[in-house]
Amino acid sequence: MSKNIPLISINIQKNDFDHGLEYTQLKEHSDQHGAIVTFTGLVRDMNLGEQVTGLFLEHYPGMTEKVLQKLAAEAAQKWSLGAITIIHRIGQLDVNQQIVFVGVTATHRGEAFDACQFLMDFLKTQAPFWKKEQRGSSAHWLDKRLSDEFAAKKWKER
Amino acid sequence: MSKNIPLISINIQKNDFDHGLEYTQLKEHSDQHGAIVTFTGLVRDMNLGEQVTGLFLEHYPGMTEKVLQKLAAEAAQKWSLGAITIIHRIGQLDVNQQIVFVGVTATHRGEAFDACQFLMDFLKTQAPFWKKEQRGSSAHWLDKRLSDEFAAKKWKER
Amino acid sequence: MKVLFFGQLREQLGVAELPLDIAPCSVRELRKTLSAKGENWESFLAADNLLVAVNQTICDQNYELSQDDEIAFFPPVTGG
Amino acid sequence: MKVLFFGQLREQLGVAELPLDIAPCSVRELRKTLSAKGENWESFLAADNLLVAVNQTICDQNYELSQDDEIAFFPPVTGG
Repeated sequence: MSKNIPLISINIQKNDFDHGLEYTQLKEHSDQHGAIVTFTGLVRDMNLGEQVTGLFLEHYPGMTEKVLQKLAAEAAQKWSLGAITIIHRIGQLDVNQQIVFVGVTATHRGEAFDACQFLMDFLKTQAPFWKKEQRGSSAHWLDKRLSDEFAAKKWKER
Repeated sequence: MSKNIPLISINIQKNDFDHGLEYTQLKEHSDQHGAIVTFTGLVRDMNLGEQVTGLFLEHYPGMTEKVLQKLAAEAAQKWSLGAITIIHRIGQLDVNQQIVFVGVTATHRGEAFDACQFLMDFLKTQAPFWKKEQRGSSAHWLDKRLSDEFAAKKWKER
Repeated sequence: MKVLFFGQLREQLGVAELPLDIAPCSVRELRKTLSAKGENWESFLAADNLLVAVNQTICDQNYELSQDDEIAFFPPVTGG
Repeated sequence: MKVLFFGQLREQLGVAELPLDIAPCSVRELRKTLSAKGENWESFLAADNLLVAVNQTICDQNYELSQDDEIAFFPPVTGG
């Protein structure tokens, strides 16, 4: 299987992103790629049974980009992809706002689904972001979820 | 796990769809749902090493909607989903045009990825659509792909 | 009964829809009856991978048809 | 050397960045040195799940640090 080098775009930003625009850009690089899979993560209004009013996202500038570039390069090695877009927001976010976007194009859908899920699973466990959740008048740093660890580990058993 | 009844939207149409609009509608029903996964299938410019110039899509009106409704209901049984959107185009399509859209929202990303991929795997093997591909001056009805059969069978082993 | 044909099969037979006035029978018997319509019909309807739906639900050859049923024959699906 | 702290750890220590002028040592030794800065420091830096990155790459306690290294301590990541 030929492994063309995909177009990789990675952005860490305070501003919101335009999902439609990101999709359009992926589609424009998809003449040979019949499948586009996107994942978007939003701020939920509930967590652990409590009302969430907002989220603060901190990261390690420099390292974040390095980790995401490495993950994208790994995905490009494992699957034949046309384009990879990763966007992660930082700073203060409100409920239902977009946090993260991962979009992938591939020739066949299995590759697009796998690559997108792989990127999300490892972004969750390796990229240096930290979430502080606001619930009413108090704020709590989130703990890592064991299910995220398991999701990432599954890729090593494949 | 509570299985709320998700908002299900299914459309078979000649006209193109607006990916951004479909995403926005999914997002609007996502207060409790932190994850949105979308799949889009496009007309590829190459197939089996030959240049593709277009695609004609025929379906079995009535049965198609029935099958897709049943698949959506099955997905809603298996996972806790907020919304399911399925759009499939019919008629004459050009290279790089959108053919199919499946979008799903869920509380966690694993469910959203699984449900979206489940819907696509069974849409491919159960929904009565037939593709006739135009390559230069000739046209060929496509054969089913064995990899699609395998993808659908994998769900039964889970 | 109303018999429908789709995709490549519709094209090969040159028929999309065929009204039929025959006695209730199984899908297998209907297939035999239709095969007698000519050489084309015989070979196309003999295809191993041919699917059949009755009233828009996939079923097998043993299904017993009624007078009001809508029967559809078609090749494996290739959408998505 | 430059030592960085992130997330909950940064907040608990009340420090985001700490310039250090010490002799080259291992990450384990640096952690011991920092722990001596007070009770807070000792308990927070003793956490089992604390991660360390040197020059923006995760590494283990045995890593031998050089004078120009950027070292970061942080809790498990929770982005996405």
